[in-house]
Amino acid sequence: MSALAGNYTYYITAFLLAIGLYGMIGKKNLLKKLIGMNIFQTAIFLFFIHGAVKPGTTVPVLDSRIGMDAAAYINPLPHVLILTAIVVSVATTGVALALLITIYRRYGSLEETTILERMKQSS
Amino acid sequence: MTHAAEMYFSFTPLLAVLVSPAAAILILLSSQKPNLRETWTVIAAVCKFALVSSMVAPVLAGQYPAITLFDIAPGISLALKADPLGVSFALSASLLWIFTSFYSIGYMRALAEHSQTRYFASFAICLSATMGIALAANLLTFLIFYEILTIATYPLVIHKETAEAISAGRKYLAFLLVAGGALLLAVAVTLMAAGTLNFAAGGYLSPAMGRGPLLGLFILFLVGVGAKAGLMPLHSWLPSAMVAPTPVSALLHAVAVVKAGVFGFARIVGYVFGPSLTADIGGATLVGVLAGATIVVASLLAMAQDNLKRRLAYSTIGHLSYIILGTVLLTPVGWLGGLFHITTHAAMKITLFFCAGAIYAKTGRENISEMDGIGKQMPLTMAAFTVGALGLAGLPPVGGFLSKWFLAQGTLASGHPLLLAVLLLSGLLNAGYFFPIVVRAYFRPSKHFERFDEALPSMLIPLLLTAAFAVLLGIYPDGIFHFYSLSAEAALGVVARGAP
Amino acid sequence: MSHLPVLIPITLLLSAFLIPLAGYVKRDFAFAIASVGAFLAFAFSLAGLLMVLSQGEIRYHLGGWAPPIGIEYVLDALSAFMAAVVTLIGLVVLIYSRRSVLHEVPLRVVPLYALAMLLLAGLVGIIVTGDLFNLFVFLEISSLSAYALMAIGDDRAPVASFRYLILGSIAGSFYVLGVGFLYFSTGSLNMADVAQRLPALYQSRAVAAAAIFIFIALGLKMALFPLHLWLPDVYTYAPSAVTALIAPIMTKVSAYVLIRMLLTVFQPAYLRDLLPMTSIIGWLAAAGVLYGSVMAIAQNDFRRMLAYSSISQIGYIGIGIGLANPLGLIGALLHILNHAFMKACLFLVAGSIRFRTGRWKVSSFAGLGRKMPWTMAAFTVSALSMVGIPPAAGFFSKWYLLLGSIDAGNWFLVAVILASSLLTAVYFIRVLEQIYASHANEESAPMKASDPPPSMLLPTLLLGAGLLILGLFNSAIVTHILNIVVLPLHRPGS
Amino acid sequence: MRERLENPVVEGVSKFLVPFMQIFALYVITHGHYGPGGGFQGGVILAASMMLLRLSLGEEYEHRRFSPTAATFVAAVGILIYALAGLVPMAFGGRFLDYAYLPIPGLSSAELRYHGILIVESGVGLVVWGTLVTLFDHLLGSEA
Repeated sequence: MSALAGNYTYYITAFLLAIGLYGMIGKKNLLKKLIGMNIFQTAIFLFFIHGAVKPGTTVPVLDSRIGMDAAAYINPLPHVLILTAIVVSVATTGVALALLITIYRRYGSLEETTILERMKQSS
Repeated sequence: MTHAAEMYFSFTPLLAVLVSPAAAILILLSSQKPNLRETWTVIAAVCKFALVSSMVAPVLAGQYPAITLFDIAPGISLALKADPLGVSFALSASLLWIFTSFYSIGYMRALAEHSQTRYFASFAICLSATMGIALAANLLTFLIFYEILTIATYPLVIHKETAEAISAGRKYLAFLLVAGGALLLAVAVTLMAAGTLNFAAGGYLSPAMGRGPLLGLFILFLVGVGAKAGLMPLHSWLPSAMVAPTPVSALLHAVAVVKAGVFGFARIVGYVFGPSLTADIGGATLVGVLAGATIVVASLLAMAQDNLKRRLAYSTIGHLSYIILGTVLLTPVGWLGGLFHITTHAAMKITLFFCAGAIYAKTGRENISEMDGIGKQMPLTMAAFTVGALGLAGLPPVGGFLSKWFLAQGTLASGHPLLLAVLLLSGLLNAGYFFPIVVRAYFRPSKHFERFDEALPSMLIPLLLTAAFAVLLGIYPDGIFHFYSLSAEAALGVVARGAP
Repeated sequence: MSHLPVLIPITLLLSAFLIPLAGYVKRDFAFAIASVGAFLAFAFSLAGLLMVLSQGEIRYHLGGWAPPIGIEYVLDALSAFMAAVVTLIGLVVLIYSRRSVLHEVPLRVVPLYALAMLLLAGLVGIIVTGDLFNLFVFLEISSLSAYALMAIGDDRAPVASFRYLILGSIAGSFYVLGVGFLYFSTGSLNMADVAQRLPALYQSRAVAAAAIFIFIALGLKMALFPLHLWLPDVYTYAPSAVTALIAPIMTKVSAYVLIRMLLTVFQPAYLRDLLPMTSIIGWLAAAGVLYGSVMAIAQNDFRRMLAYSSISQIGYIGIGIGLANPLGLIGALLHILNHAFMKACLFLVAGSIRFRTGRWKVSSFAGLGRKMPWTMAAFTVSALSMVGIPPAAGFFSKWYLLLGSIDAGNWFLVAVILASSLLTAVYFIRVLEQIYASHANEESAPMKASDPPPSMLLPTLLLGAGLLILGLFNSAIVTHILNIVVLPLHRPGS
Repeated sequence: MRERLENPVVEGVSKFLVPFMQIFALYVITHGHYGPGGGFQGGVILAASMMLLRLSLGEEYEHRRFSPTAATFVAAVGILIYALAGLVPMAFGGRFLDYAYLPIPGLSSAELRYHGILIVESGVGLVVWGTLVTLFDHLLGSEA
C-alpha cells in the first residue's frame, strides 16, 4: 500500500499517458486527437515536476531566511525544462489548430472518415 | 626506358579504357551531325586498338604495364594491369570494334534506325567497360566495370523500343543484376576472408577457409559471371536479347559482354582461387558437368531455331561453355585452348552475325526457312558465312579447328575422355545446325534471289575481313597480333604454378 | 578560440527572422537572404569540418558557462560531417527552389523561406548541440517548421501534415520522457557528462527505460519501419521544393541522433550487448528495407514512389546502426550522405517535371527523355546510384554495409541488402523505360516540355555529378572522416 | 478573416483583461533573470493578449492597432537584440552570449551578466510575442 501511495504520481502519469495515447490513436476526430496529444504531453510535464520534488524543501526562489543552502530548495532545473517544454507544446498546439482550421475550411469536417471520403470524391 | 616513356607505358591501360568514354561524350555532343558523330566512333575504335596492341610486345616480354589510380575503398585501389590474359581479350575486343564500327554505320543507315546517338554512345561505353574488365587488376575494379557493362548494354538491348525489346531488356536485367548481386557478395566475402582483392596468377585464396564455404563462394562467383557467360541454366536472357540490332548482337553478344563473363570466370579460377584449390573444392567437377551439359543442350536447342539470330545465340551459348570447360580442365593446354577460343570464336561468330545482319538489312528476312537460294544474291556474304560455320564446327583451316584441337588435348591431359566425347559430339551438332543453312543458301533454288545484290560495302567489307581474320587465326595462329602467344603465356602463367 | 559551432545555427536562425522583414519590402529578398544564409552556414560547417579534422573536436560553452551547468555545442568529426551534409543539401535545394516555389505556391513565398531557414536552423542545432534537452528544443523547432512547411501544399497537405504533427509530438514527448529518465538517473543533461556517469548505472531499469523511449522517439522521427506511416503522404502532397528539402535531410538527422546516442551517450557496449537494442533496430530496418521497396514498386505517383523508396533507404541506415560494428556504421554514415544526394536529386527532378509538365504519374512520363535530356540524365545517374551500380555513390554505402553484415556473420542482412537492390532496380527501371523507351499514349499526350531554367537545372546536375564524384572518392571520406567517427566501436570492451 | 463577435460580454471581458495581461507580461519578462519567468513566458502572455483582442474584437478592427507587419517587425527587432547580445561579446573576446564581455564601461563582470541577461530576455520576449502573433495572423487571417 505504501509503495502505491509513494509512487502515486507515477501511476497518474502512466494513466494520463494511456489516456493521451488512446485519444491520439483511437479517436477519429482530429480535434480530439489534438486534445489527446495535450493530455499526453501534460502527463510528461507532471512526471518531470514530480522528479524535482524533495520533501521538506521550498520553491527555488532565493529566500533570505534560508540563504544559499541548495539542499533546502527543490531542484529548479526540471521546472525550467518543463517551462520550455510547455512553450513548445503551446506552439505545437497553435500550429495544429491552424492546420485544423485549414482542414475544416477545405473539407467542412474534422471527422477523419468524412475527410477521407471527401478526398476520394475530389480526386 | 626513359622516365617519360615509363609514364606513358603505365598510362597505356588507363588510356585504353578512357578513349571510348571520351568518344561517348563527343558523340553525345555531336548528335546533330551524323558524319562527325560516326567519325568519333571510328577514331576511338582505331585509337583503342592502337593502344592495346602497343602493349602486346612488352607484355610478351614480361613487362606488364600497370597503373594504380586511387583508393576506391580503403585499402583497395582502382587499378589496371595489362597481363597476357587481359591483353589477349582486350585485343580481340578492340580489333573487332573497328570492324563493328564500320558495319554499324552501314547497318544503322541502311535501316534508317532511330536514336543513333544513344546507340553509338552506349556502344562506346560498353567497349570501355570491356577494356576495364580485361585490364582490371583487382576484383573490385573488375566488379565496377562489370556492372557498368551490364548497364551500358541495356539501352542497346531495348534499342527497338518495341514491347518485345522492352521485355527482353527486363529479362536481361533480371538475370544480370541478380548475377551482379551474387558477384558483389562473392567479392565482399573474398575481401573479408582474404583481406585483399588483387589478382595473382595461380590464385590467392587459402584453403584454410574450409571446403564447404569455399565451394559456396565459388558457386557465388560462378553465378556472378556465369549469367553473362550464358552458362546453363542462366542463359535464357541471351536468345531474347537477340531482338537488339545486329551489330549489338555481333559485338556484344558474341564478343564483349558474354566474353566478359567467360573471361571473368577464367580470372576467378586462375587468379583468385587458383587451379589446385578449384580442383580440391570440387568446383572443377561442378563446372565441368555444367559446361559439358550446356555444350550439348545448347547445340540441340540451336537446331530447333528457325530465326537465324536465335540459332546463332544458342550456338554462342554452347561455344562459351567450350571456353569455360577449357579453364576447368586445369591443364596448360586446356587453358590455351579455352583462351584461344575466346579470340577464334569471336572472329567466327562476329562474321556469322554480320552475315545475318547483312541479309536482314538487304532482304528483311530473319528466318532460315526464308533463305533458300540466297547464295545467288549474296554470294560473298554467304561465302563468309560458310567460313564461320566451318570454323565453329571445328574444321581446318579456320581458327576454330585449332582451339578445339587444344581443348581436345586438354581433356585427354586431364584424364576426362568423356569430355572429349562431348566436344566431338558438339562438333557434329554444330555441323548439323550450320550446314543446312549453307546448303539451303546455295542449292535450293528460289525465285526471290536471282540478281547479284550484296549489302552496302560498309557492311560487306567488315564481314569479309572478319572471315579472313578467322582463317588467318587457323593457318597462322600467332599472326600479326600474337593472339596465340598471349593465350599460351597466360595459360602457363596460371597453370604452371599450382596445377593439380 | 573558434566560434564555429555556434555560428552555424545562429546564421540560419538570424536569416530565418530577417526573411519576413525583408520579404515585406520585396518578395525576392526572401530568396536572396535564404541563399546567403545557407551559403554562410555551409561555409562555416565546412570550415568547422576542416578544423575538426586538423585540430580535433571543438567544444563551445555557450555564455562561457562550462558544462554540466551550461549548454555546450560540440563539433566533432560526426557532427561536423553531418552539419556539412545538411547545410550543403539545404543550400543546393534553396538555390533550386526559387522558380519552383514561385510556380507552385506564389502566395506563400516569404513564409516558406522563413520556415525553411528555421527548419535548417533546427536541424543544424540538433547536430551541434551537446546537451540532451537543448536537442529536444531544436528537434521541436525543426518539427514545427516542418509541419508548417508541409501544410503549404495542395489540398491534402494539411491533413498529411496534421497526422505527422500528432506522430511527431508523440516522438518529441517520448524523447523528453527518455531524457527525463536519464536526467533523474544521472543528474546531468550534458551528453559527455551523462556518458561518463552511465556505465555505473547500466543495471538500472530507469536507464533501460530511457534508452527504449529515446529509441522509439527517434525511430518515429526517422520513419523506421513500422513507425513510417506518416511519411508517404507528407512527401507526396508538400510543394516540390519543400519535399526536396525535407526528404533528404530530416529523417537523416534523426538517424544521426540515433548514432550519437549509440556512440556518445550510451556506449556501444550497452546498446549492443546489454540491451539488444541495436539488433532490434537492425531487424526492423531490414523489414523496412523490403517493405519500402515492395511498396515503391506498387506506386504510380512518382513522388509517392520516392517516398516509399525513402523508407527503404532509411532501412539501410538502420541496418548499419543495427550492426553496430565499424564497417556497418561507416556504411550507415556514408549512406546518410549518399542518400541525401540521391533523394535530393530525385526530388529536384520530380519538381522539374512538375514545373514543366504538371505531371507526376509515372505512366505519363513517356518520352521525357527526349524533351528534358539533362534532367533525365541526372535522374538516370541517381536511379543507378539508388540501385547500387558502381561507380555511383550508392554502390559504396551498400558495399560497406555488406562488408559489415558479413563481418557480423549476419547472412540474413546480406540477403536483404542484395534483394533490396534488385527491388529498387525494378521500380527505377520501370520509370526509365517510360522515360526513354515508351511512346506517347493517351495518358501522356504529346507535350511541350524542355529542361527547366538553369537556376533549377544546375543544382540538379550538380547533385547528379556529385553522386559520381562521391562514389569515386568515397575512400577519402571514409578514411579521413568516418574512420574517426567509428573509433568508439573499436575500443576494447565494446 | 475573423468576424467581430458583437457579443458585449466577450468584448467587455477581453477589454478589461487585456491591460492586466500585458502588464503581467512585462513583469514576467523583466523579472525573468532572478525569479520565475523570463522572455519566453512573458512573450507568450503578451501574444495571448493580442490574440484575445483579435478573436474578440475581430481582426479588421485589431489589425489597425497592431498590424501583422508590425508583429513581424517586432519579432525581427527581437532577434536582432538577441543576436547582438550574443554576438557582441564574441567580438570582444568572449563566447556567444557571454555577457561579461559586453562593452559597457563602469560595470563589473557580475553586473554585466545581470544586465546582459535582461537584454537577452527582452529580445526573446519580443521575438516570441512577434512570432506568435505573426503565426496566428498567417495561419488564420488569410484564406489559403
